[in-house]
Amino acid sequence: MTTHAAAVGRAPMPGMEVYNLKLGMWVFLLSEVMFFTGLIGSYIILRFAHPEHFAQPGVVLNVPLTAFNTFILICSSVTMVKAFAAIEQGDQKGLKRWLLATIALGTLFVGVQVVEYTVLASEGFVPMAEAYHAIGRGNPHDGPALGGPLYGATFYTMTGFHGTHVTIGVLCMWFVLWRASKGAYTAQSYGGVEIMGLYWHFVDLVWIILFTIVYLI
Amino acid sequence: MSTTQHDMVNRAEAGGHHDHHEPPFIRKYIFSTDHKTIAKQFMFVSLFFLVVGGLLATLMRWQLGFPSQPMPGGGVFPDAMMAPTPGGAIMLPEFYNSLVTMHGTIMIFFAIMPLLVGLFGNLLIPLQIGAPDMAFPRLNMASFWLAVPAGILMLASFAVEGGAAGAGWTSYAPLSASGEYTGVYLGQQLWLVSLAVLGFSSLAGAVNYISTVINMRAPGMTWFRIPLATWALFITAVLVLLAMPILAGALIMLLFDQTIGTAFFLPEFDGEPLLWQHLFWFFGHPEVYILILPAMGIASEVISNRARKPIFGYHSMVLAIIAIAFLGWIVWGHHMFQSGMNPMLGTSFMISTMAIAVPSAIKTFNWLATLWKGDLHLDSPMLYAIAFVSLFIIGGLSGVYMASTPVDVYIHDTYFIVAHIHYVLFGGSLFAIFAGITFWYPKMFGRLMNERLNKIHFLLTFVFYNLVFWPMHNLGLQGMMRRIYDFTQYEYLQPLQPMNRFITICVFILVASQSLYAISFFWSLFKGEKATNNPWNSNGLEWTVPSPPPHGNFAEMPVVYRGPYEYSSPESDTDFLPQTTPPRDRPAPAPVPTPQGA
Amino acid sequence: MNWSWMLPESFSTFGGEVDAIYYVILWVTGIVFVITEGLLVYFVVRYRHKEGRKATFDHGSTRVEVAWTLAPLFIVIGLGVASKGVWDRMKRDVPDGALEMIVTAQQFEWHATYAGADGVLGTDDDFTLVNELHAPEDRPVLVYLRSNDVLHSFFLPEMRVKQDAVPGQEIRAWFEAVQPGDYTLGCAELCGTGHTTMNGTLTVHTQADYDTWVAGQVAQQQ
Amino acid sequence: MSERPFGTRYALVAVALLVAAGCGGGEPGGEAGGGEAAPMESPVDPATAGHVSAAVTFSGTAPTTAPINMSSERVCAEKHATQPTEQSFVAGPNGGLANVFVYVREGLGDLQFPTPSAAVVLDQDGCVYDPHVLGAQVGQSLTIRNSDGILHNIKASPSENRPFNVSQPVNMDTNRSFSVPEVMIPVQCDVHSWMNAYIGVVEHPYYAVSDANGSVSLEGLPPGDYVVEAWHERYGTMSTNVTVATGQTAEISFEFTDEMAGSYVPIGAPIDLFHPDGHRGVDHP
Repeated sequence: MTTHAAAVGRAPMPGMEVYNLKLGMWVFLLSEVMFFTGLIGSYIILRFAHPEHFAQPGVVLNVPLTAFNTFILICSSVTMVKAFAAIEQGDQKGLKRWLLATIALGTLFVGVQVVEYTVLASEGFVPMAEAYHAIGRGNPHDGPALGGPLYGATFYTMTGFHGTHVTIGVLCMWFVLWRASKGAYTAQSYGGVEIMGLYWHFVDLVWIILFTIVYLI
Repeated sequence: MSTTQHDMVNRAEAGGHHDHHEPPFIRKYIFSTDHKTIAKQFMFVSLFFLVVGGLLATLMRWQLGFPSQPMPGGGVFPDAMMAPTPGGAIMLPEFYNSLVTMHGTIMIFFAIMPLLVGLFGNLLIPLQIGAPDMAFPRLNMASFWLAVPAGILMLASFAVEGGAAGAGWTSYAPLSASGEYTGVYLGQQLWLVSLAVLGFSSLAGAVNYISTVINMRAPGMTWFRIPLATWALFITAVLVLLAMPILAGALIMLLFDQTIGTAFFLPEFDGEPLLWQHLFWFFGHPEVYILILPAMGIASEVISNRARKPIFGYHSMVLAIIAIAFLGWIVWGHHMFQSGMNPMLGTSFMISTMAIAVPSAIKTFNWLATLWKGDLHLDSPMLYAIAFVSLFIIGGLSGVYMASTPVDVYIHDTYFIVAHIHYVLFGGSLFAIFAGITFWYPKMFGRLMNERLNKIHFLLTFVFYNLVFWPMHNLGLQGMMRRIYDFTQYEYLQPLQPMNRFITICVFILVASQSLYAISFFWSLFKGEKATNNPWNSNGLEWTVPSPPPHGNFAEMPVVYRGPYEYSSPESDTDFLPQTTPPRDRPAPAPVPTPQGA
Repeated sequence: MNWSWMLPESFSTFGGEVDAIYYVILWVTGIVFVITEGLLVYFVVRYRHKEGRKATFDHGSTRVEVAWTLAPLFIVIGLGVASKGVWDRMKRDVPDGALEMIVTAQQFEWHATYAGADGVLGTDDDFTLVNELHAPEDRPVLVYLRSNDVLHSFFLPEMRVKQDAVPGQEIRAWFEAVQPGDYTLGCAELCGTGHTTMNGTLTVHTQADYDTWVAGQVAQQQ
Repeated sequence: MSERPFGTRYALVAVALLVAAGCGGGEPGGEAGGGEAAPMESPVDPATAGHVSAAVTFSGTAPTTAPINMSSERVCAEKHATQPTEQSFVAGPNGGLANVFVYVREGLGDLQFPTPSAAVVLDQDGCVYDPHVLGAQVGQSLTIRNSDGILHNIKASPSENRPFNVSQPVNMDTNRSFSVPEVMIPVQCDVHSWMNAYIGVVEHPYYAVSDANGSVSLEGLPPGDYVVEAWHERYGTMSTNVTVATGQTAEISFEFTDEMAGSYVPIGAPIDLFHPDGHRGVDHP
């Protein structure tokens, strides 16, 4: 839709200062909020109903690694802001440079997450419920509580969907970068970059919440 | 003025970055970005699904009217649906369950919802607020072309091994979470995927509608000058926007339970079956209002217009819509009174549910008051709209019974519920849809529908509709539970056989009489009386443009001076006063031509 | 064909109260129904289009609208309050000294486990019957509702009892029958292909008969 | 980006999904293979073929089998003169043990056998599966028959083959088949929880179920060394080696004893995560 920025201009209503793309992105993010509310809400309900399924922070999950990953994502938000600031000044080179930095950081985040998943899976921390009975560990009803089926299921679903959002964000960012290289954005028209930023900051925000409730609490 | 100029140019571009040349066929009719074409596409597809859903219902009714008796022509069905016996083909319970499930799913998600939101949302919003098109025309096209594969997947599930989903349209876990409980394996997964895809389609639409209403209104189209149909569709879009993601999340979790073996809803691993119900109804109750609010808006338009009288209490109508949308979020629990949830919660949900009856009451009274001392032109759109009001009253009143928790204990999961939901969704939504299609048909196709056929169709539908669904109240009161393959298994229900047979026969006639509307629809496409710009002497902006409107809709930037329901105003010599007519004391400004107008 | 809006007779202690509320609602909604539909028809006939008729130009009246906002509000609040008491009695306040039994639902049968002669569950004189529910009259029966597989709904129409059975949970439902006889036990929640056959009987005995019946069953088990 | 590719992309998605759905729909039920398979020449030369005759016996105190209370299903109760008992243990007069599934487990190498065109029948008569234990060859069609005229549902829960759960509201037949060998496949009716049966699926015709006398014979085996296994739903499995000589009948015997009661009963093929030793089983009390 990015190309539409130019086409659909400002609203006719006096005092209505948000152009369609930006408005549309805000509206879309509202629905995203509800989506993650649903997932996180289910997590909270399941966790309160079956605390024995959920291990203490740091017992199963690698908190330091993820903390580092969180730092990466926050940095990527900063670089995104930089990119936006650059194009506001009409600085094409800066825009491309900072976009590339954001892409790099986003990709790194996903990469780290993939590594995290593989390690956890190799340790037997998986979403499949039956696996917990197979490996004598993790069955909430016997042995050390390293978490039960609900733990794996909720963990992978929530972080997985966030990871998917980051991945999609990175792909869109490549598209924005490609258009930027075509000089599509100027100090006057930078709608594409702005909504890209909105989305990216949202994804970042969601991660900070997830990190807190899934890893730290 | 300069802003207006600037805005106006942008708005023009919004509507058509393709108006100067005639677009090729595929882009004009298949992959069109014109909101009017997309509206028609939604209409034809969902009317098709409406027929499918109706046929599924008649199959279901056969089993209920003539339990476990060979069905004439049942032989054409695969053995997995109708068992071949010496006497003839007999419906299998698993197929009956699939019918129950798919009838509900298809009617709600693929017929009523796309008709109300997809058809009228696309058709009316830009026209009624004076916009050249949606804010995101391509996203709009995407929304339709996501709905199509979703529908195909849903239908395809009938063909797969194990048959289509059979856990009810609510797909309560754990029944829906594991194939071993139902014998349905791939079918249930297709059901989940299909609805998830449809969810994306609805989201795309909602984002579009909201942005368009907020951003693309013509000068002077203030919030309280927006026609009620658009108001309702706007609020509906907000509900879709916030409710659909919840469903999507739940669907995905259930799909994971089905496929990769998670245990969100599987109690054998401490999953929570009630979690599904809470998630589903947290979406599902707003969904109920998604299915009725636009119908209310359409009825308001038609009633006010055909009564030649301002809608009674425009502001309270708008506020009622908003109130319903808010309250709709805190009443989901009334679907779960008997689910084993804490009785205290039950009470609080009962109170909130009782409260939500009030705005609905307000709207009903306002419609009645609109008719009072009006000048009622009883042509087919008006008849459908009046039927909507009278049947919605019944549906609303029967809702009070199940809102009262003790009474609900008895009637929950009985045919009383079935009667209630059909009085709201068929008597309510569908009659409003008939009204709307008939009313805006000239705007869509430039011709009027066949009045006589419509009136016969209305009469038959109204009579047999009531003969079908009114007795269902009585069945429920006698204790007949819903979704039951063969109620004669219960001794105390066997006396209900005559009534069930009667209902079934009426269903056959009801379904058959729908063909009249189809005939009228297609006949009028070619032979219908040519329509002027404003055949109903209406005030709305959509009636100031040609029928059908060109790309970009408005040759000149419309300027709005008043609300949409100034009928029989002393200010005008006729009995209507279009929103664009400047007040007597103020002369119209020089019209500002838009590019395509020039 | 039975077009009646009367409920079938109820045979439990709270059945009467449930029916009472139902009839109150029936009256209220009935009156509203007659008035609104009546007005609708009257208006349609009275104000149908005639040559020279002009509708009155009227945008509404705040006073009237406030009136018909408050009226339904009070009515429904009244109904709500009335309902709450009965609801709590049916679902929350289980009387003491109730006869306890475990009913386990599974595709597609009801398994009722009775405390044997000693009247205590979990002892070895407990016995289980399929699709047969037995209860003494004039004594509260407390059912611990369980499910082995999917959702079922424990439905005793004549007792005005309905309660979903949820796997992984034990839900309490109770009733007190007021008259000996055979009644219906059914499943009200779609539970699979055999849902339609998942029915049984509730036999209410006099206390004496019940005790002898239990004794007989226990004897049979040994 | 122009509109055309955008639009076509959605078209492609639609088509892809349609195709996917179509393929899903394409697969028929378990019926694949079975009857259609062209009957080929048996690889065994009848002239040289030998036979195995097995005697299955039970020693020790016979377990009590609980009577089945069919009062909830009059139609079926009336079909039985005396109250039926559960069939988990059926012994003959002279110590023979019935309902034991005996089959050649090893020794046939990679011989290919034709799929019999005749179907095996699992009848539901008087709310009892008849037979209680039966064998079928891979791909052979299994006819499930409802002779009661009341609703039954047949739930087969294999771990290797496709599971199914179908219902039969009236007198009717339903055909299914199994595509891979599996010993055994539990079958169960949820409407009448006492109804259960076991199906043994093997790749060759050398299987049989012991009758009340406990005698089993496997006919027409090519000469060679074999491992023959016997399976009983209460006492688990026993296997023995046997050498079949040209035209001879080799005698073998399986003696189940009451000590084996409650021993581990393998059901279905390997890998079940519930059981540490990687085999699913039913643990009888």
